[in-house]
Amino acid sequence: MIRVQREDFDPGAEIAALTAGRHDIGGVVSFVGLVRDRVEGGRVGAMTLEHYPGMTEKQLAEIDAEANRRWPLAASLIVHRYGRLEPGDRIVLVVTASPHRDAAFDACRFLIDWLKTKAPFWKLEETAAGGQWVEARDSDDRAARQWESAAGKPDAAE
Amino acid sequence: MIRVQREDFDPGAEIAALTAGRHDIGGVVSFVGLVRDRVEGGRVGAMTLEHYPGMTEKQLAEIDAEANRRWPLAASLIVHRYGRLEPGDRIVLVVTASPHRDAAFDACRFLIDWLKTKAPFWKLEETAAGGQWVEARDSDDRAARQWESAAGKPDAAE
Amino acid sequence: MKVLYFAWLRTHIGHGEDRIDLPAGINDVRGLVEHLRAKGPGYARALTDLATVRVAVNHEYVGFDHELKPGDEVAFFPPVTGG
Amino acid sequence: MKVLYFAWLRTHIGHGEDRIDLPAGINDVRGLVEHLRAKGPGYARALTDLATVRVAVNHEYVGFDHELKPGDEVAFFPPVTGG
Repeated sequence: MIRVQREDFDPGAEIAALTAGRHDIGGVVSFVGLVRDRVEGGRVGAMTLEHYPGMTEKQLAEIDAEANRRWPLAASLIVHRYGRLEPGDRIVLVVTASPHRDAAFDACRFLIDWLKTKAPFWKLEETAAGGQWVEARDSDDRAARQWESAAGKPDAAE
Repeated sequence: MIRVQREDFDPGAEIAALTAGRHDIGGVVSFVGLVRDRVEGGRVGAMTLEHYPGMTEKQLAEIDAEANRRWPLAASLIVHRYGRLEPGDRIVLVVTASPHRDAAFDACRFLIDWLKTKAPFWKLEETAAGGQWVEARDSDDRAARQWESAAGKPDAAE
Repeated sequence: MKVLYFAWLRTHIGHGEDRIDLPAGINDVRGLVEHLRAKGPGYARALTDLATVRVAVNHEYVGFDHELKPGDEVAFFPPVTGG
Repeated sequence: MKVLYFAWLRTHIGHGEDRIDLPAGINDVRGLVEHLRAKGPGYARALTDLATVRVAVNHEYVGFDHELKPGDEVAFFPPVTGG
């Protein structure tokens, strides 16, 4: 499941809803991304997250489907916000549930890594010098590339 | 931080409390372990989780300290329940927060892997044939062993 | 044909959307880029360094050699920075 | 000396705790195990296969060669299955 929204979300409520009434889930892994007040070398105030309505939903749904192809998930959820966000605010939530924890951990990490390089969002930071578009990070590209092999896991983590 | 308790916990409230007022956290990873109604080859009803009061707290605190030595965490939390639990109930919560998501993911997985082989808890499952002590799983031993090297990461996941 | 611009490409161009009739002889993204560059300095600046520009057609990532059809929705934007 | 048993070791022995004065000549965990085995069939059964038994002294994991001191809290239990 995926959702793109301006409003905040409640990670605990989302986790509870995803697992409610299910007795076949052994582990639930969640990732919450938050706005930091400093990035490489400077402090930032708020930011505005722009996105491409339509393409965002399509890309997130494809990433979610890919995770479900690669791992035996009982449930998965991506929630991504857009609009103006302040330091400490939640940006993104990824939740994966599986009978065994390995699949839940791997799938959750895959989803956030892929989302970071595929979902059409752009951060405009409010700095003392005015608005500044955040540049994509090489480390995010590297993180995403390690999942490019067709198999579930990127390396010998088994 | 660690807690051992009979009562249930609220993952969302724990995540929120751990990150409240912090603007230096970029990612929060959580793992929630749940009671499944089936294990290798059979259905189970409720279970009772026995533990060793005193040693449990000491071992969890040591594992938590080790994670904080290995990774630059902004915050970490382990909550483990004991007593009678039914299918679908929460057993354990691990939360890790860090400026960058890699450290939070690795530390969370390390904590649950190590906890599973070091924290003195034992599961007594209620089956049709009566109470049955759950046997330790080889896969848990393997998962824990991959973290035995002194360095943070078990393999080439960078 | 709808052409969309996001993030700093939109800032340089000054607006986020154009309606364009594909001129005769243009049949791929690269051709459209050259057509747009000629529309003014903002376009030229936004589309100078294609190494930093991503393209989507009908919500899917494509390369600059992707063939265009009338009615396609084409979007130009920088590498994404969400999550 | 306090000696504790958990999970199926406790079930076999029939209770979870003994107070024991360390007999002369016993100075490590292995010696204590032999002393306990002689206390009855429940003890003998619980402590038959030491490959499935873990030992903690004062809340820390130790090996069977670990030296014991008066006042130590010793615990015997199976491999853990929490989480």
